[in-house]
Amino acid sequence: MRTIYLDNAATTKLHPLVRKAMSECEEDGFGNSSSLHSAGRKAKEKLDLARETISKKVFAKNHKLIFTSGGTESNNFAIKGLALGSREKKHIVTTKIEHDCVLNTLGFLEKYGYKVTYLDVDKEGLVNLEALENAITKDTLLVSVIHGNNEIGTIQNLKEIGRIVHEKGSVFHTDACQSFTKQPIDMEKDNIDLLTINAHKIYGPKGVGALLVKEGLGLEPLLHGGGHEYGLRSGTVNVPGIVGFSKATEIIGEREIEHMASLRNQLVKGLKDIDDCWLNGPEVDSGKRLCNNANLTFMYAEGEAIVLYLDALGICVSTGSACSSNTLKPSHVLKAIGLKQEQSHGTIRFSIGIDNTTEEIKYTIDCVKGTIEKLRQMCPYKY
Amino acid sequence: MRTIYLDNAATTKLHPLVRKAMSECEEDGFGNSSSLHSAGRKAKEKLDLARETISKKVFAKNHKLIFTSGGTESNNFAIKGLALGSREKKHIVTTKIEHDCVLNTLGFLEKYGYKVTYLDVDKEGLVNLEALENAITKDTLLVSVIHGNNEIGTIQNLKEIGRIVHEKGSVFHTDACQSFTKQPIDMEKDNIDLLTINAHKIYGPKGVGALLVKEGLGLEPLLHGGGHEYGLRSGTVNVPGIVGFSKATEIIGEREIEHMASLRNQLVKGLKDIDDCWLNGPEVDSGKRLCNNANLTFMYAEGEAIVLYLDALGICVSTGSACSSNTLKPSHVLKAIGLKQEQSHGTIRFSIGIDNTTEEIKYTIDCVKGTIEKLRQMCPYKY
Amino acid sequence: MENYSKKVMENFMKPKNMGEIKDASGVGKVGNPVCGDIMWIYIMVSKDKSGNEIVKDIKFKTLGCAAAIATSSMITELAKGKTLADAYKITKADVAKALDGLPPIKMHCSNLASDGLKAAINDYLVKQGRKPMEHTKEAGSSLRS
Amino acid sequence: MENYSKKVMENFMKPKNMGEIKDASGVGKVGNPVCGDIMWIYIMVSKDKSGNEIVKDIKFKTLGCAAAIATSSMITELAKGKTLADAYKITKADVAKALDGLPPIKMHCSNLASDGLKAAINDYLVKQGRKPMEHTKEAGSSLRS
Ligand SMILES: Cc1ncc(COP(=O)(O)O)c(C=O)c1O
Ligand SMILES: Cc1ncc(COP(=O)(O)O)c(C=O)c1O
Repeated sequence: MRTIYLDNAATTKLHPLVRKAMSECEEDGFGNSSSLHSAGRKAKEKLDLARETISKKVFAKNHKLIFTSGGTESNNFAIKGLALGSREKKHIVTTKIEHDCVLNTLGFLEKYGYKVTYLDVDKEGLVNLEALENAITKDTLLVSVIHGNNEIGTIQNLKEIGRIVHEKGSVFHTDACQSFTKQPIDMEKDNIDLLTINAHKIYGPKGVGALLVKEGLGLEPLLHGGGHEYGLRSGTVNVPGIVGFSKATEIIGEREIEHMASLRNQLVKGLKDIDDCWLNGPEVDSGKRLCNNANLTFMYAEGEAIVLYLDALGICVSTGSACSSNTLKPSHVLKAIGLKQEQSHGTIRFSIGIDNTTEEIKYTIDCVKGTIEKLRQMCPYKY
Repeated sequence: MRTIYLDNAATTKLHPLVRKAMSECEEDGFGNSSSLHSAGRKAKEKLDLARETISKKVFAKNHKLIFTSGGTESNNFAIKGLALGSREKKHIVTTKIEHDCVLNTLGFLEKYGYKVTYLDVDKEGLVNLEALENAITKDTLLVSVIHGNNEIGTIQNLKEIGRIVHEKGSVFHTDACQSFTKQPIDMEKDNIDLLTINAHKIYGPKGVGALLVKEGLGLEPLLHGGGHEYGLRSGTVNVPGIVGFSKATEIIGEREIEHMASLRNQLVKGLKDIDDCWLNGPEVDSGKRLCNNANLTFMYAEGEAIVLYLDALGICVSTGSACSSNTLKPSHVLKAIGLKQEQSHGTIRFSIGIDNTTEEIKYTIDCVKGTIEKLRQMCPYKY
Repeated sequence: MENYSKKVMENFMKPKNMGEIKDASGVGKVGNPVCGDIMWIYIMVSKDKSGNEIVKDIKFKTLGCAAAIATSSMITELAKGKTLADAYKITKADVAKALDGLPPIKMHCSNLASDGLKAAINDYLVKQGRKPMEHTKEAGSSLRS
Repeated sequence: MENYSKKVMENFMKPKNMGEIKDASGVGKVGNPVCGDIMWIYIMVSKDKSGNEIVKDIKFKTLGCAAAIATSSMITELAKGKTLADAYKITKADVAKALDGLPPIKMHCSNLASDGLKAAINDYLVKQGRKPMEHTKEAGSSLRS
């Protein structure tokens, strides 16, 4: 049975062009980029080139790009690194719809005396700019706002947020793991001081990410050691992985974005026929939603059951965020946009990939309809 | 020109079998190991299998194996995680010949009130067991001792050290990045509570490592987030890399060890002919030295110049540790075994790989002799 | 999460005795939508040759995850034909065991089936004007209706 | 570390004027083994047609890294044929520039060559019973003998 993979927000499959670039590097640039000899220098050259390519992609001019092991490390590094690096201010502003790795890092800092303001979002998942402005005080070290939400696809207005954060004299971090290459990012115009991105959401390798850091921001390293990456992140540099990351930034272009958006729209249109079902997050044509995200609630059916029945039909989708599937906690994001707990249980995230086809979406719509019907027959009553 | 790569302690080239295992996983196990669907479950199965394979390799019975991004992260996590996880004891014992990532992590903790004892080593680089025993007090949280030294190849007696650490009621961590698969490690018999290993020194991928953690040791995560790896290390799990790591543990066996040792012995024998030249660290046949390490000092020639002249002849070697080549600081390891600064400048590390040949070593010996002669002709005087 | 056993998946994919019994002797309603699991167990009671009251027929309707559906299916299999007294004794652990285990995280919250069956039996007894059986509390059990 | 420029590598791989001058007019000895760099500059001084003292010949011997050797080679090229006064004015920056730059970390500690040349010129002057030229301190320069 062919698999229809619709969980590209959880992770993507390595693209053949990325694999090729990595294999070449494994052959020809396998050396330690700190080594003096030719094997090391070749690795160093590839590393420098990758750094430049990725920096350009987000129009970084006054930023150091630090390679990390992924989005989680970048977010931990941005927040803890800044907290330890500039030890006076003790207040951080964020939202209620951040990824777990931001929320749990902040939870960790709260244990050490930091105060965190978690901003509400509206029904679409958007931060209220006035509330943001009011939340920032003289003691606010950092404002961290996710760019494209991983569950409901909401895209925040970075430019407006960045402007406010800088006007109020704080530092602006954004987690762009879901939006990178799908949505324009301009470090300068958007006033971004710290940017988290990673590779495995854009057809690159797992275990590779980056944090872009505004020049002059004094971060304490999270990983101390041999002094790699400008002394900010030690560890033998994963040059083949980084070369893959760099290549991956070329995979999603205008054409791919349109393709994914059109399949996503097809899917949402097809599923909205179902009774007692709705789309969470901004409308598909609002310009405020990631091109590949569809998040729908199906009442009177439970998420895990839906996922597993669809899986048996060859379709891979997710309940809320994949990261949370180790717990039974209902999604904090769905809660933040006002879903009741009994509604969030029946919520499914579909995330389109560049290789999906319109036939696959058609088949998926049929399967979802059948599955929901089957599960609803099992449901004792409507509530 | 063919490259003769003799810097395998810095990093190794990905082995074709490892690459194959990774490629298969990238095809068939690319899913997010936290996802419920078949793509996720396949990844999870491969992850579990890798965890089991690697755990067995070090006879771990009462330990959780936590995958990380490499040796640096594992060492940072072991030390900071324990410090934050068990906040009473404030003293740590280590040696003067640890890798930078251990030393700099400890240096970081010293800024926060921790006291660190740096044990001397003898001429061969061995820790004095009595001094170790005397250094451990009631307040000693942790003893961290490198297993196989990355510069001079000295192998510490883990079993004796572990016994003493446990008798004195402290926790034992060892950094086995250089020794893993080259030297037996038995978590139970050696009384190891925390073990750092990584993949890129054993023909596996870069950016992958592990920390084995004794059950019941309460570590604070270094990377907070989605709760992966038993809640101890978050971040989408790099399953293809981990599968590569697992495969890599099969590359070096008895035969490879013998092969590397014999080439290393050939090399040392050939080079010792040179006047004013000696081997640093234990003798090659002492059983106390990594099978693939040769570290020699050539008086009246400078290390970087030697490396670059050899590089022009197609030979890749290193001055001290590759990680330090960003600084001009003479090696702390050579200093610890009693080399004067003027001696350490002319020190070169050769580290053999499984693919090197006796012809390559012969050619290397000739080239080193020629290079040393050439450089000594440039040297103004003997001191 | 740990994977489900093959047995769980079989019972989830093709649940036995799904549906309702019109004019059931008793109905047990446990769980609630907020927790994500609702389970209704319908039983039809009749007497066997020796005159003991047995669970002659049993069906379920369940909203919930794979574990909730599989345990529902399994309890109907385990209870069918048993005397009320024996059926009442079926525990969460019995259900889990019959399914070759459940992931720890699912052990209790989605394993309401034995509670549902007990509730159905007592519903029957009470309708008959008899005294309900005493619910000996299991670790973590949660009898909700 | 940043890579060396092509010029540095050329001068390092095939240094010009390596060796010593027997009966040199002056010798400049800078650096020391502890720091890892020693540099001796030999000069032969003679008069040109206009009667100016010039660096007629110059050679070096150097223990040190690629930067140390390349800067040694370069200073001999820069100084050869120059008047003593002009040769004395050659700075570390001149040497680095002629080499298309040096990695920042190597800019000063391994770039002793101009110091060595100055020392050689002054050695000559002193041997002649004349006053040594004044060493105008450059940022980070370290005149050691
Ligand atoms: C928005 C967002 N931030 C951070 C992460 C964490 O990234 P990684 O899995 O690379 O650690 C993810 C994905 O898992 C994400 O979707
Ligand atoms: C002994 C030792 N420990 C730790 C490390 C760091 O490992 P990594 O480069 O994987 O971070 C290395 C190698 O660089 C090493 O040789």
